[in-house]
Amino acid sequence: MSARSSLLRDSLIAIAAFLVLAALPYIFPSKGFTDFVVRLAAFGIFATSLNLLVGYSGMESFGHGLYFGLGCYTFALIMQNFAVSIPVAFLLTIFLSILVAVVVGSICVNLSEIYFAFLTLAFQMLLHSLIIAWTPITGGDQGLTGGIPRPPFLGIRLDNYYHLYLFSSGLLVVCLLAMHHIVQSPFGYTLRMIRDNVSRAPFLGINVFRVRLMAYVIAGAFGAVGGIVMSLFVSGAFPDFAYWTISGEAIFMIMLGGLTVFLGPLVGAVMLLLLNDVVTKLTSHYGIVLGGIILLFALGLRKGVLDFVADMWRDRRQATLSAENRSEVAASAKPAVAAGE
Amino acid sequence: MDLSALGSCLISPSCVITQSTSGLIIGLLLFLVAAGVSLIFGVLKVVNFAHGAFYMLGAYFAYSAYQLSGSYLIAVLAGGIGVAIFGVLFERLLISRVYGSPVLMQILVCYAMILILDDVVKIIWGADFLSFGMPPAFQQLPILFAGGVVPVFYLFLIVITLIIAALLGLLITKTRYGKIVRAAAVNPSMVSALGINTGVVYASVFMLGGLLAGLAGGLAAPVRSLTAGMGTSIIIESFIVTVIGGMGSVAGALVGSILIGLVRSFGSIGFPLFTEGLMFVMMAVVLVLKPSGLFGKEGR
Amino acid sequence: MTSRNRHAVGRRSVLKGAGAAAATAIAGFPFISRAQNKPIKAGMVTIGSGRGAMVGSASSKGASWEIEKFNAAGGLNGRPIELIVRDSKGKPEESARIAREFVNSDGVDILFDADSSAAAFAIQEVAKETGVLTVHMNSETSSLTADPKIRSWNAFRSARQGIHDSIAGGSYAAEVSKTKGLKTWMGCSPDYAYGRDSNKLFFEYLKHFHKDAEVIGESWPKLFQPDYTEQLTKILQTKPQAVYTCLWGGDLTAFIDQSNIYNLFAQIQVFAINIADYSILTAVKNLPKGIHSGSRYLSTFPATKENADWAAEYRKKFNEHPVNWSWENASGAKFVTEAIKKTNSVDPKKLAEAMSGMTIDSPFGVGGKLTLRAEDNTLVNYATGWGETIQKDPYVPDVKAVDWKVILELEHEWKKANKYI
Amino acid sequence: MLTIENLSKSFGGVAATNDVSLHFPKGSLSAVIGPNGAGKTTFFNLITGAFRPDKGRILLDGTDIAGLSPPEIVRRGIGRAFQIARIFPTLTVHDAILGAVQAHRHQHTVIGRRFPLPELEDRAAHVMQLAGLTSKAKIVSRNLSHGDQKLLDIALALVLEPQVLLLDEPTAGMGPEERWAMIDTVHRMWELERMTLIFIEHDMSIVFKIAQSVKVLSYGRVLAEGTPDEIRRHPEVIKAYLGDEFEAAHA
Repeated sequence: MSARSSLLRDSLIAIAAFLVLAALPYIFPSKGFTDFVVRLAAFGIFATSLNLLVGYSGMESFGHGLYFGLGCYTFALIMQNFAVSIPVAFLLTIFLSILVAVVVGSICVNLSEIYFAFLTLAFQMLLHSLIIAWTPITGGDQGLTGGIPRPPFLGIRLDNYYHLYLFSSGLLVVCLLAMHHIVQSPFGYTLRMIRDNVSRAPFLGINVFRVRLMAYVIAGAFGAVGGIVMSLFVSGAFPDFAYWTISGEAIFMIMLGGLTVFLGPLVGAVMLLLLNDVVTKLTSHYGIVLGGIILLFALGLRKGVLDFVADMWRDRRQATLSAENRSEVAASAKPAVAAGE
Repeated sequence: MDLSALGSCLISPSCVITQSTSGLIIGLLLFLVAAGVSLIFGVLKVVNFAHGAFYMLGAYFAYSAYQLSGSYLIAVLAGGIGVAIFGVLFERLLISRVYGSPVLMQILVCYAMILILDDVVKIIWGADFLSFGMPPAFQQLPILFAGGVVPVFYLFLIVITLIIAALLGLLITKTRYGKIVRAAAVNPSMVSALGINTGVVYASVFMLGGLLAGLAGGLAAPVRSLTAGMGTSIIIESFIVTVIGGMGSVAGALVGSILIGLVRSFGSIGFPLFTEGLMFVMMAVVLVLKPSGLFGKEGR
Repeated sequence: MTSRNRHAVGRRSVLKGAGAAAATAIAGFPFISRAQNKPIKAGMVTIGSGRGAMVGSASSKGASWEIEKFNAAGGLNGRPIELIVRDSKGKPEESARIAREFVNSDGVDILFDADSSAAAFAIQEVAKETGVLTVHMNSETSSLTADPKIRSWNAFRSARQGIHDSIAGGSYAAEVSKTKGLKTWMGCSPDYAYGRDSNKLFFEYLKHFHKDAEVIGESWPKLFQPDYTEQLTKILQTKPQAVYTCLWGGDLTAFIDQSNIYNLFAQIQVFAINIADYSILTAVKNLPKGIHSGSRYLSTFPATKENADWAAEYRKKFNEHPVNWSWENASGAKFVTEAIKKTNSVDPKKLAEAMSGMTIDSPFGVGGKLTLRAEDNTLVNYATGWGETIQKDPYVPDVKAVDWKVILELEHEWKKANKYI
Repeated sequence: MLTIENLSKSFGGVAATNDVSLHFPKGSLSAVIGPNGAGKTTFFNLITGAFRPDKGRILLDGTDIAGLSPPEIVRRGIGRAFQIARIFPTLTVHDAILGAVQAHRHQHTVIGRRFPLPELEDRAAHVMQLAGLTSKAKIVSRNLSHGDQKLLDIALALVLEPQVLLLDEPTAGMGPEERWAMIDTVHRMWELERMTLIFIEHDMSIVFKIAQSVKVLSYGRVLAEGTPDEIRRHPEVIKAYLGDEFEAAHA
């Protein structure tokens, strides 16, 4: 709450972050590392887009995986079936996701809390059922295999792993920058108001339905970008990407990393992916270890890591502010009361 | 899609009887799990994703009890009581610590529990699936009724689950305990103002939910294969039932469960490849038209 | 490192794993691959949790036992093979990730795919991309090796293949149909790639061998569906004379248990390709007699001393019956160790060259031999046949072997029809 | 100028508001009183669109606004604060007020720029000053004292430059000193902004001290209306409602 970041400052940070990311493979020349970052980009974008809803708008969607799966399948199918360039397929995918989000959102966003959660889940599972049933197009439970063609564009060759790494890192940085800008815009503060007190907002002239729908569509579009990165990474698509568990994973990332701090979901994504990889590597008792760690977090911290840090910082700041204020009030209280009598 | 097959089934009494009983049996077993989910949500506002794992535990407890005792009755009771105790422990030790937390944090705890329980089951009972075996008393030829086929065991299951449903209904509507639970669902602070320990009420609701899920696991064990992760599919269906019936409504859970059972049994004839999608379509339609569910009270 | 697999990965390597963990924790980075020159590393991707956990349990036993023998015999000039097993949780994308991790971070020399068939396709992509020597040890989906677009020079299959089993099943079922006068059929197979594939091909070859056969209905349970009541009642409504199902594992036992209470087996001839496997035969408490089944794994088929001995030793070692995944994985590992011995190297090119067309002595082959066919890197000449169940050991006393000549001929036509050749 | 004609609303057969007709001249300061359950809050809810009336008209400067949604009604110039302060707990006082300003100026869905929009700061500062919240601008709302939360609630409504401002028990839950400070502030706002102010109040000493006109509701009906003096003497009011309190006040 100190000096608010400007777009310029954010952009500079983003450029610096991108340069660091671009240099990292020279320090850690392992494909394991680049693979990790590409996956992180997909999940980081996806989890942060969900947090636009969960954290900033108070809309607890269980069905955000709809857009991850939709983005993944749409992009892969376009690339496999039509001779278009990657940017065109990218834009078409986003366009389709926005269309779907407008329709689904119009039906869902008016519902309160748990009903919103379940209805979004129902739509996601419909997509999943469709993917499973429509085998000739989607490959059914086998997933969409056979690879994605990657024609070069603007000198970017996505069949090269370092190019894919740069492209994914770039998308991650750009999407985070864009989403951070959105939550820091006047619109972002309107979302916070709706989250904080949905019954008060209409009495300030805010059309809650419209604002929520906008948020839902924006989140859906960014969610689809996450799906696109994933489809490039696995060179295809799998029905799991549209299953409810993918929404669950994004929620865990948010809860682990923190939902009140913008970078919380990204930190959560790093944590969950690392946990998954390391735990899978070290033990056959994946469930007990991962479950135990989640329990420790949920019952110990009761909030995400960054939330925990931010709250400590905020509380201290607010305590000093209130203390200052109390002494000011004490100094000026007498005349006010006198005037009232 | 095969609508003509569905049509010809609907005009044949034997087909209607066979499919209806199969729908009933699917639905009623589902009801035992869904009723717990619904009650827990209604009273505690906790979405208990771990309820499917409760069901799994019930089946495994029953399996071990059956191995030891050879009695199906003891096995089912062991499933029910064992999971009831587990439910109380789960509520007191874990869930009660996150009552004030966001819903998503509670779900996270439930999810962690699923991960752990699936692994624990694998460690104790092994990675291979287990088969319970049909108790000798039910190893009989199915009954033929107006051309329809009804297995004796399913007839037994239908009767016993209906009895449990009736008892549950009486418990919730007619007893003092039921009144307290219903009051706690509406206004927990009022209950505590009356000098009733809400912690006990909450734990008891988890006990009841666990009992039902455990009984369901035990009852179904002879016709299901036991594996880690067997709770996953039933929990998703339970949520569909809960949403369709109305969260917190036992009657709604009953109607919703039977509805899902019938959709599955008749859907397998009419839409063999899309029965699952059909359930989600139903859920979406109900949510859009009446978000609080068929039997739910209109929320404010 | 599946839970019950203490033999595959002993205390030593577990401790080593912990040491490595500490090292990565200190380095703060799990991505750095270290140059390895000591043991030969083999990474196995398999299912270790959830409903498919038994796949990992049996697969890792089959492979690890073979590797143990290789190591005990001195390995490759003293270099043993170290088997690392990781759990994909049944998700193909996770399988692909682990496969890439094996290659990129752990630097494995050999990749064992002991996962589902959906995962096999994802792992095949990794195999193509990285050029690591890969053996698919569980996937039965024919196109994995038959389709030249999917096939890869460095990837082999040491498992049964759907097309072979379907031809075998079709020819056996046709014989039974002719003697018992079965004409009307129904399918009841799980609704996923393997189920659809197997169902379609079985009926294709049934009709090929028996022109009068007619499919009068189909029902498609979901994979891992707990309850088959709706499918069973549909079968009872449709009243076919015979039913084909390729349900497997726990789904199959639930199907049998539920069929029993409908008295299905007394009314209808059931052809269940996956019953004759000890995981099913010993698990089902009330196994009906007279079910027709393909041989998955039986210690009595092939009826040789080698096979019976192998099964007995396996039981002694792991305290459980070997299953289909056990022999498939043992065979896959055997091909690799033989190739390593033959080439005296772990270079993927040399190994692939050696494995292509390789024939080994094996208790599971017809006439004691198994071959990795050179033209498409897939296993042929394994024992396959059908028979009827009885309620006790040996469960399927009289397995009728199906002639590989017939299988290969029809497979050739099938490949042509699919434009694979 | 706000005119209510034959306004009715019932819930499950019980009439919460029953054929109410009232007139509030432009710039007037009126109090709505009545015993608990008299339908005062329902009356506010109907005017602001939270409930849809069963019957009747709500005329704002001659235009019927009955049946419009809350945002539409707000945009026509009716602001509202609540009995239990409805604020935005995680936002600072400044951010909440600025959020209200941008909503009022139709800037709340702007994505291209950063919050706060500098051209709106003046209005926010003005309102904070009116409500006496300037020194608390940086405090997160949930950390405010009860009285300040009520003030913030009122300030949020004031942002909208309402022609009509509805305050539901602005002094609810406050101690005597705090009450008078609050009423003082409210009165000052009214004097400075010159809107039509309608407030619900239980404390008769406050009502009689500042209201120009008093409307008495009972069982959803208008029991009486008039100047404080008229109401003080109104026999039915005394009988039905004021009773002991009135006696006590004059004892």
